[in-house]
Amino acid sequence: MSAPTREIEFKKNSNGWVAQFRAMASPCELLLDSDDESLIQELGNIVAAEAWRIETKFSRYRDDNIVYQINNSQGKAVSVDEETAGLLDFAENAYQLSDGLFDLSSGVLRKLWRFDGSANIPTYEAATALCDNIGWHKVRWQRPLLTLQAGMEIDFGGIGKEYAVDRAATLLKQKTDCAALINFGGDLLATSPPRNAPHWLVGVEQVGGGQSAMIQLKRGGLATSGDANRYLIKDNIRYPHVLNPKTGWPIMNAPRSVTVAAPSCVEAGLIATFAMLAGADADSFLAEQDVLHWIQH
Amino acid sequence: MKKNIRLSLAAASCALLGSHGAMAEDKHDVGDWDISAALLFYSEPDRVTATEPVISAKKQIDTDETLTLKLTLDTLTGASANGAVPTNRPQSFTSPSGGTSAYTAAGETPLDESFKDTRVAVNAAWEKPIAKDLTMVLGTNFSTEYDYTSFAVSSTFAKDINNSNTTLMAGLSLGMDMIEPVNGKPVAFGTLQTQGDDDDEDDDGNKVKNGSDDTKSLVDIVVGVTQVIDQNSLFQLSYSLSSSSGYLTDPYKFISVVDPTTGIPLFENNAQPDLPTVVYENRPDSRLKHSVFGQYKRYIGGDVLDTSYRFMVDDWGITSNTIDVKYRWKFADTQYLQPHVRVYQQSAADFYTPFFIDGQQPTVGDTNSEASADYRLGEFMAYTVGLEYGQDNPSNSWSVALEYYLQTGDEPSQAFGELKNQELYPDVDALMLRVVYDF
Amino acid sequence: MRKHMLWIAVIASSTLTACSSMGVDPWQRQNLAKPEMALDSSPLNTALDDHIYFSKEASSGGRSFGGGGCGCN
Amino acid sequence: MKLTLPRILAFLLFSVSICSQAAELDLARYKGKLVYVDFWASWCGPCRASFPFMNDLVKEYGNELAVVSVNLDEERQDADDFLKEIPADFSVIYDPEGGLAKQYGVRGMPNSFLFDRSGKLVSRHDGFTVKDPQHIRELIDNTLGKSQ
Repeated sequence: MSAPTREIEFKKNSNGWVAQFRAMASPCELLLDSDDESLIQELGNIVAAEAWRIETKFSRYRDDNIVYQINNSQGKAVSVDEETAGLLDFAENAYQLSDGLFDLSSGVLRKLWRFDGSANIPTYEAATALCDNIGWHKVRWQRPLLTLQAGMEIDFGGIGKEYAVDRAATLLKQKTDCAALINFGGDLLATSPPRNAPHWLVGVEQVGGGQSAMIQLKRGGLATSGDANRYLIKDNIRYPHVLNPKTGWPIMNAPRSVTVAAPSCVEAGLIATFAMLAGADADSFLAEQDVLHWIQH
Repeated sequence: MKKNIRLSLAAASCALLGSHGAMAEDKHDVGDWDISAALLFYSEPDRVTATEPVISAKKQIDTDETLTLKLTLDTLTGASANGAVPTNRPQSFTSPSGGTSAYTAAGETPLDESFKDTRVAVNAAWEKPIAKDLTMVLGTNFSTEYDYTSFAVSSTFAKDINNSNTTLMAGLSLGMDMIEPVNGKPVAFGTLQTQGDDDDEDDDGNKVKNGSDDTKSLVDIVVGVTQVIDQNSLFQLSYSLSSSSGYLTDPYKFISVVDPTTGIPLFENNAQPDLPTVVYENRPDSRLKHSVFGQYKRYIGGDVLDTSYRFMVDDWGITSNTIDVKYRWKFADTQYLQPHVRVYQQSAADFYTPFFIDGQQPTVGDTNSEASADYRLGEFMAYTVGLEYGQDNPSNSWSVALEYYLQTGDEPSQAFGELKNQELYPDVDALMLRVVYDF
Repeated sequence: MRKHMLWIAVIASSTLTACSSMGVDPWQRQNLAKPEMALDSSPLNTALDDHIYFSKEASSGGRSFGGGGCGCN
Repeated sequence: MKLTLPRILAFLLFSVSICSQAAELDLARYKGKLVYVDFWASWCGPCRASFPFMNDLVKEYGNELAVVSVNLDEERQDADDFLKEIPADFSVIYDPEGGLAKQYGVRGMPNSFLFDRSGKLVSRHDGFTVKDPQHIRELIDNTLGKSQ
């Protein structure tokens, strides 16, 4: 992967300012309900810097960060910093809450499953074999020491972007009371409603046979899990990209896409992910959670 | 998968992202005692210093019923102006207790050096609903110092109407004070220091102190309305009528008697030539005050603006205006800074007399005449600027405030001769440090 | 005198009209219920200040209490 | 994991009603049971005091009485923080816009309503003080037909 260009573009529209940049392989933007050009410059730089910092620190495509260190520790304990420890605690919580379905160590399945729309279905044997290297219960996590079995890997891809959104929002709120919306590749958070409107309006793209939706977001996080274009089809069976870390096999009958609103972006993201992992039970799972959500089947 | 994971997830997210919505609000559960303590240091350079510790305990008897007890100690030491004018030569004054005399250098404001006092005050208030939307507060105050005892009872009723958006309030307070001046209360305009060092008799051998105590009674009535304007603001408007009667004179305040041509105080005592001739003051035996008080508070995204205005007028001829503005600026979730400005202006009482020209002073014992040189009854402006820093923590909140007070008035227009060379109305300033701790 | 009365009537009626359109629903009092929004949010401070001003100035009192708050019955 | 890009149409004033947040309370769901509906908010002190009592009601009358509470906080986070501290053993309906509160004519908080088995309003109760639990239990017992 080539080094991304780290540039910020500022645009003025009729209602305020937009700062746009790329991070974490996604288009990112900050919408600010203010006419103050120096403010958007300052905040845009803060938000982008935080996105790039988290990308650099937690990307699994680099060889100079903590994730590389952990994934190449060959069974030795690695001492991690406060921030990484916080994320590991959080992931451990999520692992328990999902009864093992949300697993930071499930990333290695990607080596086997390439969701390119083809009919390239791996064998059960290959998937089962790979499962030996998966399972958070095999990981020893005792703050600040993390010990992975040799061959195992962790990947913060499932929460990194949402975490970056929340972190950027925290930094932003220390600088301004202006309403702002931070959007990192579809995971987003609004700090407060715009001055001239009761809420932000967020459009959710139509996927498959679903319906597009217009979401009114006053404040808080919004995250989407699922995708129309990442699946495999063989013999008319659709294999979605959501993988069960216990079997190494896709979770069948999961919705095409789930969008969830919650106070923070990490919460929204995790609930959306959990709903996908619930497969056919996604609807009832979401109903139980008492959150605003939009499902597309 | 676990059924409802939302709350656990919210908790985990809080831990990951740091504090979310900090719950700084104090919770008073039924049965709890809520204890607060405060300490005030007050200091006027070269004059009064006061230390005032307060402890207050509030019992939450029910969700809508409280009992509050408060104990205040007040230790004052130092000197305050005794009412006499400064002049171009040294003056001495015998103290209220007789005997010791205070020396005042030329050009200095004469002070009552013996100003030392310890006051103990106890307050109790019981707030209880007595009918739907009707709350009653019964209160009692008692305070005592060596020459003064005060007792008052009050009751206030507040009625919520208009879906609790309007509150009508009416209250009545009755008080009785006992004044026991050292050696008894003085005779009105009794002349002092003209003969020897006997403080109890004047030139003609009349007693200037009749040795008795006296009382004053107070009746206060207040009616008011509080109105919620919107989700963030409310105002209050109230009117109060305060009537006091009985002994309202300050038994320790003098008025200088000056020479009609030179403006220099008379020094008639041959035995002690530095004792100027002064007379005791005399005030009316009743006072009726009307006050209108308005307050507006607004919540501004975590900050609070608190403004108030009071207009007071009484039958002594004093009118006063007070404007008070505070802005509580909240930052970092649980901390705040609160700048405070207060401006006070009052006009002089009709009987305010900075000095007597010899021959014009009322005759001794003439209780129909009224005069006082007490600077607090003169015309002046007062300014307070302060800054408070506080922390609101769920278990223990505290705040510390530093305030500067400056009182400044114009020189009396009737000054002449030597009086024109003197500062008859010197500025008074003070520093206050206040610490409050909620346990 | 009559003019005086008339003025009072005008002020009183305009205040009442204004009041009837003011106010919030019971569940909209979150901000008003905050301790710092109480009319006398720091009674200890108020009492200490009042005592100082009482001993320095010819006016005192005038403030009253009640109203506002959370309206939690 | 996510490539779908929700597009942000910022600052639009038009609103689309497909995601209306209006809360609903359907008493018919509890047919055959008494229903105790309680309106509360996180910042209301007496509401805090009433939670242990309502948890007790669930324990004592679980089969015969449904306790339903309606939270009126504008910010969901405030309600969540409260519930983290004082967990509720009964269901919570969120009514941030106050639609249900208006419908019920809530006069203050907490404000509770007791419905009999047929869904008829038996009584309403304003506020919560220490002597209220006994009074409310008597009402429930009477409505259940248990003689005192």
